Amino acid sequence: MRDVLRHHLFWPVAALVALLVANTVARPGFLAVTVRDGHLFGAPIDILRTTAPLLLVALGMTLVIATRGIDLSVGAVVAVSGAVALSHIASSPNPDSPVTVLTAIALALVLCLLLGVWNGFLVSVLGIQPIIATLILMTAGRGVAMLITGGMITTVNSAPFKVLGSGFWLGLPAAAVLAFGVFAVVAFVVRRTALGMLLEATGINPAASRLSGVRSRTLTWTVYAASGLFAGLAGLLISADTMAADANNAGLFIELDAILAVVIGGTALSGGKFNLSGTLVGALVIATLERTVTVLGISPLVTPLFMALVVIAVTLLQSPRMRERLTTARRRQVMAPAEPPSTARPDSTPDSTEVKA
Amino acid sequence: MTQQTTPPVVEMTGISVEFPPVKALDGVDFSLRPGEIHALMGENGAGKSTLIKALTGIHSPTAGTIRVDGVERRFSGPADARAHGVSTVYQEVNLCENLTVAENIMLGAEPRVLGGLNWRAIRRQAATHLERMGLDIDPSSSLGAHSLAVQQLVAICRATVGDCKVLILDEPTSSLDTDEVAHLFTVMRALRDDGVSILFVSHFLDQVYEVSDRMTVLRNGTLVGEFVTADLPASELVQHMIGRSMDVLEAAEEVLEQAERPADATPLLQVVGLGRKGSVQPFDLDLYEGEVVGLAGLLGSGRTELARLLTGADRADAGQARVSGVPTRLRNPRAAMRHRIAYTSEDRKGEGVVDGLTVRENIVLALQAERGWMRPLPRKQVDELVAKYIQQLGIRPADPEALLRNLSGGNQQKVLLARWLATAPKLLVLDEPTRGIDVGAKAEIQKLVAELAADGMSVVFISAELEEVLRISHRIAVLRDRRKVAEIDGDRASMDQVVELIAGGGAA
Amino acid sequence: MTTSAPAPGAAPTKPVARTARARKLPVRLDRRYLPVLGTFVVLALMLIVGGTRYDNFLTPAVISNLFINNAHLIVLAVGMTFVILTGGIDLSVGSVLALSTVITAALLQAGLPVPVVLPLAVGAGTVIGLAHGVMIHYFQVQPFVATLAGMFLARGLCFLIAPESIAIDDPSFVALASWVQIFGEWRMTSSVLIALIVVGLGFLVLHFTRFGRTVYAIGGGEQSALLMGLPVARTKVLAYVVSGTCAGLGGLLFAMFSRSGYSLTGVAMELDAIAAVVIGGTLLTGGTGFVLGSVLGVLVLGLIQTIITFEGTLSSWWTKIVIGVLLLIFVALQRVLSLRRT
Amino acid sequence: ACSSDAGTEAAGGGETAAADDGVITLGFSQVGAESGWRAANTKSIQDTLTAENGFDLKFSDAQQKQENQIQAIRSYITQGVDVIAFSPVVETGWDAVLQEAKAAGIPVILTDRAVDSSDETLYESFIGSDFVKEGEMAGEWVAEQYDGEGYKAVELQGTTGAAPAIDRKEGFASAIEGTDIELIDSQTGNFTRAEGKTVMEGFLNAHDDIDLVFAHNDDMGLGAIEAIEAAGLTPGEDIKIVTIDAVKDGMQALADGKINYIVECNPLLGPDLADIAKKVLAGEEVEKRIVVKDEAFDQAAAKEALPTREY
Ligand SMILES: Nc1ncnc2c1ncn2[C@@H]1O[C@H](COP(=O)(O)OP(=O)(O)OP(=O)(O)O)[C@@H](O)[C@H]1O
Ligand SMILES: Nc1ncnc2c1ncn2[C@@H]1O[C@H](COP(=O)(O)OP(=O)(O)OP(=O)(O)O)[C@@H](O)[C@H]1O
Ligand SMILES: [Mg+2]
Ligand SMILES: [Mg+2]
Repeated sequence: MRDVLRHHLFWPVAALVALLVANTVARPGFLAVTVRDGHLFGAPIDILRTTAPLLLVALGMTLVIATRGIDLSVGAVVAVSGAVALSHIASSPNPDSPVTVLTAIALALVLCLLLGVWNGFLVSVLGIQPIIATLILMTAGRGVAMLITGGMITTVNSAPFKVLGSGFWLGLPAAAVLAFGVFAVVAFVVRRTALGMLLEATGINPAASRLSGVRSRTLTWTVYAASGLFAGLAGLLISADTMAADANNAGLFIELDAILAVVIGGTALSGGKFNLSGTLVGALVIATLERTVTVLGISPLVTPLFMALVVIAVTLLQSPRMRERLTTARRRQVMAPAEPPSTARPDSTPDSTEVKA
Repeated sequence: MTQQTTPPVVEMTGISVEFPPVKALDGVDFSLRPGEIHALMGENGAGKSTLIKALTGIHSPTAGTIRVDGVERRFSGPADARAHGVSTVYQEVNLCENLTVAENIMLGAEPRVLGGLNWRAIRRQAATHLERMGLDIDPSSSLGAHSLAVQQLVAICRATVGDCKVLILDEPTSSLDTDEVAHLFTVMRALRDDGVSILFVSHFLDQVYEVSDRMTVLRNGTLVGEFVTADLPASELVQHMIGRSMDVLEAAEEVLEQAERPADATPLLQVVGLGRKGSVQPFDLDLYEGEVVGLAGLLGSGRTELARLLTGADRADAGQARVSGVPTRLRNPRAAMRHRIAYTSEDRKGEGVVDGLTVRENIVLALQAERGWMRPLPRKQVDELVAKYIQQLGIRPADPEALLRNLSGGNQQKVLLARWLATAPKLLVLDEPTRGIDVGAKAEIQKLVAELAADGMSVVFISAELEEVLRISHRIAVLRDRRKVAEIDGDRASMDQVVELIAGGGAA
Repeated sequence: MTTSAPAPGAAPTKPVARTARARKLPVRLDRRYLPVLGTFVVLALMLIVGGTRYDNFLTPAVISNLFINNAHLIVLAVGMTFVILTGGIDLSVGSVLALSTVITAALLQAGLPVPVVLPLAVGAGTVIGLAHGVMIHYFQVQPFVATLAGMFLARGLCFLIAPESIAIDDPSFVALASWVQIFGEWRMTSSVLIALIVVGLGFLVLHFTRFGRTVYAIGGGEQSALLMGLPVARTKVLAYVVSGTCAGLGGLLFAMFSRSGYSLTGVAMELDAIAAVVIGGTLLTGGTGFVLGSVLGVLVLGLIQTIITFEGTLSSWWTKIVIGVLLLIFVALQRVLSLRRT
Repeated sequence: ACSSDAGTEAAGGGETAAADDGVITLGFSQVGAESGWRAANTKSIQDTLTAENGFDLKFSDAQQKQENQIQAIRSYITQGVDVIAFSPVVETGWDAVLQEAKAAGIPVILTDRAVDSSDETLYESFIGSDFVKEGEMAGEWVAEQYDGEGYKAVELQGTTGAAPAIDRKEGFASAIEGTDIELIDSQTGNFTRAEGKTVMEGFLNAHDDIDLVFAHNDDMGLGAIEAIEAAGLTPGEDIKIVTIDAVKDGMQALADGKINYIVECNPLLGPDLADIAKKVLAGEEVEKRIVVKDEAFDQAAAKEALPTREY
């Protein structure tokens, strides 16, 4: 039991379960999933679909954060991606042709990859602090998106594109299949190859990594490019969701949600050890939280308060001090382990410092 | 001794500290008397640093009592300890590199005027303290600009500021050269004569014998005993520490063969006029297979910088390098690694360990980086490799999944060594590889270096301990003022001769 | 090379370190000042370019307005500097600023006198800052998350207190807000005065108190600071209290500036504050930076906005793009300047 | 107050000269570009206040920040423009800067949104829609159509605390008062399509029996349509939809039968603004409040109007 309680995913998962329970209490049929036309329907399926873009963005964000960085520009990249894809479809004579749609998707993804490369260039080559480097694109990116759409909301009707938003594959929402699929592939690649470890080494001690022959600069560059690409993919899902490219609002504040998802998932913003499964749970928690607000009928006036309380509860419960209390085993240290700097961060791999029963 | 009768300043009884599952200290007794220099001895991971941290309130013991001046106390942390006259210099230099030297010395005890800091007085007092330590550096220079050794001395300066009854020095001498050590000892003796009790950790037996009055020996977290230094022969001490006899210490020289190289051999690495502005003057150096080249020099003489140029850690702006006769540019560590050149930095904390990763990950890091991320080492191979080095170097705890930050200083150093040995280098540049390593392990490492050389590896060996350099090297390059001033045959070189060259007194 | 006096009885020791030699050369600018200097130079360049490009640009009125319009941001940036110097971050300042304006407006509307209202509004910021500090230090919650929660919380409180915007017409508050000193064409309002006082205080506290130096030490390495026996806990908590208080005060200045309280004020203003601090040469990793740099950072952001207005023909999207480009030019130039000299 | 004196001094020179050359320099500070409606509004202003029409337009986008707007207005004052016009981000907080403008002798015209000020002399005129009225019109239509059928309605609110959101909510609520239409839930969708969709999904999860959606703008309504369709229901039939704005996409959906009723909120304020600005500068009396005529469309009207709509 205590092992379960100490697992790094315990509190995020507990939060997710608590939210689902709250919803089920308020609405007994909440967890019901029905099958219609061979597709699954229901609130849990909705949650999976709304999680999809956030999950993609959070995936890129996790990798960036592992290298001690941060990417504030993802929201703007989301907007650019939607703007490019939909403008292309809207201007084509044949919006329903798969070729048009595929070209649009390719165009958008390539551009977003380039935007990511640009961020990576600023950070890894020019050595600009990540928060400022990506702030530049955060501001300018939305301008570019608006430039592309002319400031209007571009709306299209294109059946193949719409599949990304509300279509179904294998009975599940296409968006969810895509996002979770990409997530799984990336997680597999990162953990089955040495990429994960090299990223962590870069994030924890760049100097030592360089001397050990790790291509820190290339890696850093790569994760920003990846973050741009995933944000671009998320942008496609978001714009396909409403079949409209809203340069101003698409992906607004998604960077905060993504960072929150990463942190709830137990990855420290100070870089190093990262935890993709945690990010997955974090993204689900956030999407469920948003749903909960509507299902519980919380007044818009207190929605931010509610969010704050949930975030505070989850993070406090996850905090080392609380874990210590709750697992009842006393830690023998009054302070964080002291020799090398294990600065005060919630330890992502707590097992080694925690007490065995 | 008259002090026998006076009550101890610090008395610790039955101290236990646990980092489950590790029991770092188990019922250890320790007492420190007024006006003595007391050495704390033990292997890497024996629990010396932990005992000190238990005293100063960083770790809270699960059992035992601590009395300071007869009053039972549990300090809440270094600040509290300091307020009660217990100042500590911890094993890793723990100062703020972003601040000036003066600030680092005076922080927390700054003189003030009108409620604000009096910068002039701060600098003046800091200068006084520096002078007492014999450090000739500008108090308003930034600490980060100084070498580790200087930082170490500054840390000691800091500890002696204010009302200090007990001074604790955890391996203060590991990055100092002989002169500085001698100087530090003078200062320590002066402090002792002023009534300060000093607790002192070192792996250098001769130093311990030179300066300490009594010693306490720990092994594996338990107390072996307390001894009067003068009454305990070194061989017995070693036996107490490592539980084996002294013989191992002699091992290195037996292995070290005379490197017989054919006259026409091509050097593995040949550099001509290699240099870098502001770092080292252009120098020539040939490194041959199977040969250990020692670098000797004073603190700040440029040994580290030379090593960094050889290994691509810094980029040279003059001169050429040839690897096995082929001209090469050692642009970065990767380029050097491609030619099987490996470098362990002297700055373990800053440029060595990746403290948030496990022992296993730290060991395979360089090997894996070299292979590229796409070709992960098979897990089985990794486990074998890691197990091999843990065993060979005696890394403790012998747990591949332990986080490196939880290892004792000496064990971290061994992990670093393992990281580079795992890449099977042809040229291994070791900058202070034995710093902070216990006698037994140090002998093991020296032996290892000799064996590696015997197997055909070329080794560059840098150590502040001249004796060690002399013992182990086939050839010694001497540096002074960031310039290579001489190259002498290791077997024929005498200590005095090298010292003279280093100091620049003799005609080189 | 001069040798220090060897300690009595010492063996013939040689001077220990030679490292200081280079440092002892006179008039070598301290590297720590370079980023700030870079900011300053580029700021000056921008002013000159603006002055040649637009009429009426390099006038005391425009410069005065630069301060008047950004007084609240200056105060936020000062508080943020403390937090960032410790290696933390405070995302809540925009919301706390809004909360403070809303409290001010609501309480004044309810008829409470100014001397009661002002401390309450600032105090709200202090309390939130304290809560952040406690979460961050004692519960070891990451600053980003703790202050993000604080951001939601403060915004939620704003909506609770004032769903609609509230105008402030309390005569004494209006009098305070519209106090102005005129020197020729230069104008100094009460909020600018307050902001400058805060800057001065921030500078003094950082450089002439133990608290201030401990802030730097923590940024240099929290673990080291702890082992050096510095009061890390107190200092860290206090840094967030300072930031919260500054945000509260900033809210007050904003209320004086806009004479109203509105719950959606200051959305994303924390990013402006952070950007200002970073542009001013402070490292986000902590330990290096100056309050004055942050003030320069605010002026840079304000100047970018001024240039946009003077340009006068930019559509919404070009505005955003131009801000991004100016920011880029700025950061790149600053980077080049500070690299060149190191 | 003292600040006004300062304004005079600061503005001093530039102001008189400009009006003489026949070109009217007008500084316009727009809220931002947060919606399609706003884009149409901006376009209307930029297309009308052209050099041909005798205007030199200085336009700035405040990115939804009041401080930027105040800053822009101050800057217009120092630049000495002839007229200042702006759509305030918030209703309150303009007294000080408007007094500066007044002291500098620059007339101010408000567009789209009002300011809440006790001193009406601070601005010449306010051109814009009546948000409460819009809400009422929507509510009245709903009451007329569906009263007596026990409809359960949900509301997609605009940005919490924003004037249009507050006013439209109020207008709608007052219009359906006394009918048996019950407002069972109300959440903010922030005026955006995406949030409109997610919130509507939530509503559909939370309630089985929604009959009608009232959205504070078309975009949220369009989002709701997506959510309703995704739930396998037919928008406009199973669930009726009423929105405000009448931008092109909304009108299209109305014509397609997916929306049932739209109350227009006219963004084409350019011509009115040009007109008033000229009058003000010529010294003519202008009305303090110019309510832009807002129409309302049902499905038939939409089909008719669609081909000729400008936005
Ligand atoms: N924070 C910690 N968490 C877990 N284990 C720890 C921690 N600190 C120390 N240890 C373990 O406690 C034991 C004693 O370590 P300590 O640092 O006291 O050794 P030491 O005698 O100082 O060795 P060295 O000579 O190498 O510095 C080691 O096995 C070490 O791995
Ligand atoms: N960027 C720098 N600015 C100023 N001084 C520097 C800089 N880099 C190195 N130094 C100084 O140059 C000197 C040469 O150092 P180096 O580390 O090469 O000497 P060393 O012989 O290896 O001594 P050590 O015993 O410390 O290893 C050091 O004292 C260091 O402080
Ligand atoms: Mg130790
Ligand atoms: Mg060295």
